[in-house]
Amino acid sequence: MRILVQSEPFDLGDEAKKFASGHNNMGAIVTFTGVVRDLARGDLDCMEIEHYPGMTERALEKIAREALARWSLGDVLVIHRHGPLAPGDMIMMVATAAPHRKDAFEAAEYLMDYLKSRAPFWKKEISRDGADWVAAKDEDEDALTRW
Amino acid sequence: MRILVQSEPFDLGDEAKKFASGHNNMGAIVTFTGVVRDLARGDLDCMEIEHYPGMTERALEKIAREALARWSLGDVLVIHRHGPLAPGDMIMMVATAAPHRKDAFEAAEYLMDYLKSRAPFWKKEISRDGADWVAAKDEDEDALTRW
Amino acid sequence: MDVLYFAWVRERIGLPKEAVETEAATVSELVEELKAREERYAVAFGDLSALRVAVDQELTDFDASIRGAREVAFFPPMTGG
Amino acid sequence: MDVLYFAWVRERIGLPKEAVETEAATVSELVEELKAREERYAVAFGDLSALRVAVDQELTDFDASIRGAREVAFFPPMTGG
Repeated sequence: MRILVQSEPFDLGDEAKKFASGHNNMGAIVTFTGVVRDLARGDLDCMEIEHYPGMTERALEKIAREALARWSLGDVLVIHRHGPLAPGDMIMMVATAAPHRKDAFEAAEYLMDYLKSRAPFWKKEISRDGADWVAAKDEDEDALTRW
Repeated sequence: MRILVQSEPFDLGDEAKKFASGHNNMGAIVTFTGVVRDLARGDLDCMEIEHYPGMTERALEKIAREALARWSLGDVLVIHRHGPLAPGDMIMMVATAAPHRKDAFEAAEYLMDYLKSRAPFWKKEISRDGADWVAAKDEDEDALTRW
Repeated sequence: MDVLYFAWVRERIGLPKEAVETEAATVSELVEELKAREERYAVAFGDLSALRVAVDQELTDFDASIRGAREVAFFPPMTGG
Repeated sequence: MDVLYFAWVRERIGLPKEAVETEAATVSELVEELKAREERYAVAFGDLSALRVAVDQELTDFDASIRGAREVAFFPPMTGG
């Protein structure tokens, strides 16, 4: 299990390669990467991600440990950035390695669903029109009922 | 849409990076990578992947086009190798880019489910005990009923 | 104990963290004390359904005990990923 | 037309591809002709439920017409991915 909370960018290619090469006899590797989307108006200057140092790492570790307990997995990787990001920047990634694809996919979706609503990150969108905190979506809360 | 059928290795890191950087305003990128697993006895010398040149590309394109039609996606990548592979080698990868994570995950799972049972590849496992064609699994055929 | 505020809760109250002396037994009692202090607290805590709370870095609810807690944090629903 | 064999079908019949002259209207009729040729064909086509067929590189079933087809391929269930 590897959990990284950082302001620095990460390289999806490097991380995926490192994660994949570290595992013996895991037939299936799934990665999810979240990217900053522009606003509908196309004028997003910056997305600022605030987090709760200390609790963030605990919450991500708890989610990752839960995934490792529920599915047959070889390993889990979670990277999440904070601070100011530009449209197109990568916000975060998760990766799962498993003997079988069903476990790798389900665990990655589980990690994402919990990370969305249970890890203490808050997004603020800053454009020339001002700054708005991104509202949590009901559908993200509803997604948790699946598990 | 990019479909590659090749005997050469591919680099998951490079491919994931190239795929991710080529997309504007896709908030979610999912990759799946399949890796050659060793036998339970731990004595796999080689996995030989046979395919049907011509039909393979057509079948993969059809599956990818269907995914693009069913989900809101920005792009799809499929790479599948053939020829002799060693335990730990990467066999194939798919990647999906979408505005939202649900579409990216579902489309990647769809691509994998169809690729498993509808693209003309056959795996043969060669060990000191001989050579065996890998049998199709009922669960892989059953997985298609989900879609 | 330390009381922490994040995102728009932090902006409305005007600070990220403060030390609070309290005899409150639960999160709800602490909220009532804070609301009684100043208008900006009353505004920030006006609609508890829009808020989440963590005690010692574990998500919990407003009925939770804060006896012996070192850290209570208030924030809006999370939007990670 | 060209008839192609893959995986263990190829191994049992002993060749990957052959040109076949036939008046068969359907895949099933073609299979009967091939089975009548030699024991190795009869063995390879012994259990059709273990086989799949493609006509002109499209998966189909044994009732399918092969009139005008350029290429018919027989193989076991696929195991990609």
